[in-house]
Amino acid sequence: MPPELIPIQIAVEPSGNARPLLHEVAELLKRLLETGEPSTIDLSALPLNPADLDWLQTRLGEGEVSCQVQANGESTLDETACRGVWWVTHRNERGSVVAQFIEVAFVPELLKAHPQDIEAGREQLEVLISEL
Amino acid sequence: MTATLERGLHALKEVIDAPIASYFSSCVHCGLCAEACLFYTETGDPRYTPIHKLEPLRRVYEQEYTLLGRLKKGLGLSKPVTDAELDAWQDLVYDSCTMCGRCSLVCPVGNDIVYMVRKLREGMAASGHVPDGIRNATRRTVEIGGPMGLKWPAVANVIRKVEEATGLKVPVDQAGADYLVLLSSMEIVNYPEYIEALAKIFHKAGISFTVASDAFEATNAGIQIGNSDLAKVIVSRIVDAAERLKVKRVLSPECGHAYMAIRWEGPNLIGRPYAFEVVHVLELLDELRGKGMLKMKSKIKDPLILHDPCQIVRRGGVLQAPEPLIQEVAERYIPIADKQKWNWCCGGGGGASAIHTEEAEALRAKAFQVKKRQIESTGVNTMVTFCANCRIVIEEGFDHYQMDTRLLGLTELLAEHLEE
Amino acid sequence: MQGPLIDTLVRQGIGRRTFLKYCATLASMMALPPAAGRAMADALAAARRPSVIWLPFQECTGCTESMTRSHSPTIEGMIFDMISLDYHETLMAAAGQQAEEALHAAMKENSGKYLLIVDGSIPLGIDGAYSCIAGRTNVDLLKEAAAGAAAIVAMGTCAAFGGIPKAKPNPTGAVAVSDIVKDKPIVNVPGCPPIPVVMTGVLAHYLTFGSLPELDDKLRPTAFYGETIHDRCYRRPFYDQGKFAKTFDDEGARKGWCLFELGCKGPVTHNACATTKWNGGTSWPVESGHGCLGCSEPDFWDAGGFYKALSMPADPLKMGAAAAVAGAAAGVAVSFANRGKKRAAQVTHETTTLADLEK
Amino acid sequence: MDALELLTWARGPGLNIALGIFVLGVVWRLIEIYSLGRRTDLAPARQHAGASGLHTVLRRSVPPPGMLRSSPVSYIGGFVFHIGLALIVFLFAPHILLIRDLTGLSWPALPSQFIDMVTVVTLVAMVVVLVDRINKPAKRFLSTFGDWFTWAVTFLPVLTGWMAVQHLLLPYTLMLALHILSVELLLVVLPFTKLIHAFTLFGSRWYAGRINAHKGVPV
Repeated sequence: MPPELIPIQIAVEPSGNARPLLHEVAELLKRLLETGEPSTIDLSALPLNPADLDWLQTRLGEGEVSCQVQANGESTLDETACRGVWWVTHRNERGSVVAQFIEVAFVPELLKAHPQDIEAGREQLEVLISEL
Repeated sequence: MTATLERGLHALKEVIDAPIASYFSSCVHCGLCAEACLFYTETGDPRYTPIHKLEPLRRVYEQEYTLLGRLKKGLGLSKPVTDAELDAWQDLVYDSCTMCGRCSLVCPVGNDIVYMVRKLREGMAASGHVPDGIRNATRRTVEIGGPMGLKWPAVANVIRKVEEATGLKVPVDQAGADYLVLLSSMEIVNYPEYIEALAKIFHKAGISFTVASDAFEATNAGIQIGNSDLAKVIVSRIVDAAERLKVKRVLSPECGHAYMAIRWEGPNLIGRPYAFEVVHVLELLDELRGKGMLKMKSKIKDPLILHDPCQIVRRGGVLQAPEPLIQEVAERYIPIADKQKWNWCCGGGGGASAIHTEEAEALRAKAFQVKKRQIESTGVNTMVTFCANCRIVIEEGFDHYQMDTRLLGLTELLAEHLEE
Repeated sequence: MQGPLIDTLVRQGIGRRTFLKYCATLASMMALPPAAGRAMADALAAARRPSVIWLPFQECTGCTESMTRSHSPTIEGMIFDMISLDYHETLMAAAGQQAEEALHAAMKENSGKYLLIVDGSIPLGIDGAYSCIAGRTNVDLLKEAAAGAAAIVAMGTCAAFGGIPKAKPNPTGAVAVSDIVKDKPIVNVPGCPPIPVVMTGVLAHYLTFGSLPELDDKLRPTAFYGETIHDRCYRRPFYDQGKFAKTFDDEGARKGWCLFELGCKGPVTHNACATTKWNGGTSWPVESGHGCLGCSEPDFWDAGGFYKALSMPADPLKMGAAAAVAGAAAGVAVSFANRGKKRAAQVTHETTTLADLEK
Repeated sequence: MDALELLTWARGPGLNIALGIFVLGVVWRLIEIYSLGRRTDLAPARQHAGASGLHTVLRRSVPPPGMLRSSPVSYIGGFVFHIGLALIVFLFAPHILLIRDLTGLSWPALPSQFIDMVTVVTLVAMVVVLVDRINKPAKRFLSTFGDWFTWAVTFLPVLTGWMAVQHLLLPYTLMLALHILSVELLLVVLPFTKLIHAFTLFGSRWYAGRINAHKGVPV
């Protein structure tokens, strides 16, 4: 029998733990604006059940930017309706969620290219040009 | 033969039974019985906590009738009950316990503490640790016939006076009468009005009665001292007279412990049921009232309060009769806060009033404060009761505290206002 | 020793973003603050590969299987890229004489610096003869290898606590690594088998911070073993509501209720299964409908039966009935003695007269 | 012996032994007490005994007039901790499971959060009652080693059980083991201390009810 046919469903009610998190996010946004310092909340380190996460995601809403990074499985970095608040989900190669974060930043860390990588890219480009 | 520790312990071994075992096993030392005991509430001395008064009995129970207690005793680990200890306990078992039974009513685990005190007194009496006053009263009752040493000629004299005062005949040793009337020495000496009242009431109701020349005394000091053998001797006089005279009923006088002795302990002392019925005078009066045979010509205008004697009400079960009777004669009967089975003892029951040591009298006076407060809280200065011993003790209390409260006997009060 | 780790990775086509993501995930799993992920990435990138010697004793190879047969090969694979695995009997190509030479070479070359990983328990019965490699007993090998190790990781319940070989009656006299080695830092990574990410987490921590992670009283990394399965179990709300599956196929089981009554050892088992899950986050025992066996706890094999609920005594009714009979016997015996004593007292009663009142 | 071994022993052989001694002790003590018997009262009863024994069993659970005012701590504290203990022992889900496993009997549980609150209240009430025992002259005077000991033996299971559920101080396994061990201590000493009142209380009240009802006094 394929696993999806095993009729185990866990109905879970929101625990109410997500509510204070919104206040936390608001604080972090204020800090971002005042000091420019980005911050991250590790969602799997908090006692949140799937219903809490749903609740949180619905409240924060969907924004304009939606990014995907293919790095050892897909990662999605979506800006929420609150700009500067990013919902970051890391998946492994099988597509299971391995970590979830709320990142409060102008641009999420992962999206930025590392100078050394840029350097490598530039060198590669130069080789490419010289071969033209 | 004399009283010895061995005889005392032997007596305790005889009387310990399942209720005692259950009670001692249940006690959690909550101390609530203290709050129900007037000797504790008025002195604040924790020695007077009722369950503590039973400590020697508890240890005898544990050492004789529990496996662990026997083992401990066998190994020499338990503290034996000694003569010195019983001596030290004498004032707890007699001076500061009137066997009023109020503690038995509050114990949350249901221990009937006064039931146990009665049994402990068997051991105290057999080991000789009894107050002289009660011992002497017992001696007089057994040897002479009554606790005050009253003999028949004196009683006959009082009866003659009663006959003169009322113009009614008081039959003596008359076989076949409905009632054998018992008296207490205190009534004969201090309250002869009671006998007059009875004569009037019987006459009015048309009921035949008699007094027995060899069994006029109702009180039983053997019960108070706690010796069933002597109590049996005393109660047997009444039983013999009643059965010889073939009366239907024996009438217990107002006196509280007399009622306890003849009505509740008697059959158990002689080991068989009676061939007659025992009723308390108030039960008879209430019966007559119910039949419409107790009509009053007038009522007392002054407000009245009632003192319910412990042995008649709480311990004797005459719960319902007193209030309707006093309402017959009182225009304003004021119920007090702790009434009926919750009433507070006068402080001199259970033989305590016979103890005349300085300490005992001082303690009694102190314990009377609860009665004083109870009376004062009502603002009424006429109190009615129906126990000769209560009357004496309360009068003493009034005297001690110089209270101007008036004390009346219920039966006399009724007789006084009886329709001619 | 080769260059920084990141060079190796980049050469294998693993980008910095992948590495950063890996470190963020690892930090999350180790319950480190999110900022530690970045620090870890920086440190690991610059780290040099340490020499690792892996000694197998009385074991079933399940721990190695767990490590290497992971469903996301790159993550755990990366760890093997981070280290120089100089000796591992199961994984190495060499055998016999060559293998032994490799082992001794590695021990000599990296003396005092290598990490020693042990799986399997060590038999002490009949002088350790139950398990020998190249003619030498496990206990000998362990002592020799431990002498030059910087730290020891006891992989799996056998190495950490003795495990199944130590189960009663323990025929081989099996003991744990910590019973033999007393003078080296030891990390226990129990589990039968342990969760792969715990292993990588310990290694990453060692590489990043140059030290072992915080350990509990049983020498387990608190990041993974700090809480019980029960604490983090998604079925915990049902336990709190008193909703329990009574059999494996009843209504409660179908509704995913708590498996406590079916013998789940979650409340007394410290492990991270409930959060990390197994097989790349696919599922874990409780999610698949079976109670926790408590495999990461000492002596789990002898803890009273996998299907026996935790707070249920072995066989009280028989004992109760026997006790009631014994109590009744004692009671009746006392009662006979008591009644005899009381009757004797009553029979010997001497009637009191007035004279007897006097002392 | 580590925590898990201790727990295994406590809930296996330990519980067996404790339950055995408890059952043995209670049966023995009850027979020992009630086989002493009592003489039938030969005085004619004022009224038929009827259900007087049962009435007193029930009536004594209510404070008599005036007593609540004179000893509020004894009554309220006593009520709270006795009812609390009953709720915790009989209506906490894991306890019901244990009883079901022992006897096959089962009933619905109260929510764990509610039991948690009850436990805290019970603990507080027990401490208050202890302080009352120290403060009240009559109580202090009557108190023997047995009174302090039985208080501790009753308090410990509640405290350790609560701490185990709350994951306080010690690891859960060890705390649970200590909880079960403390319950076992309670079971073992119950028949041989004043705690036997949990059983004899009914006999005592029943006797008092019958003896006094014979005379016509509802006590």
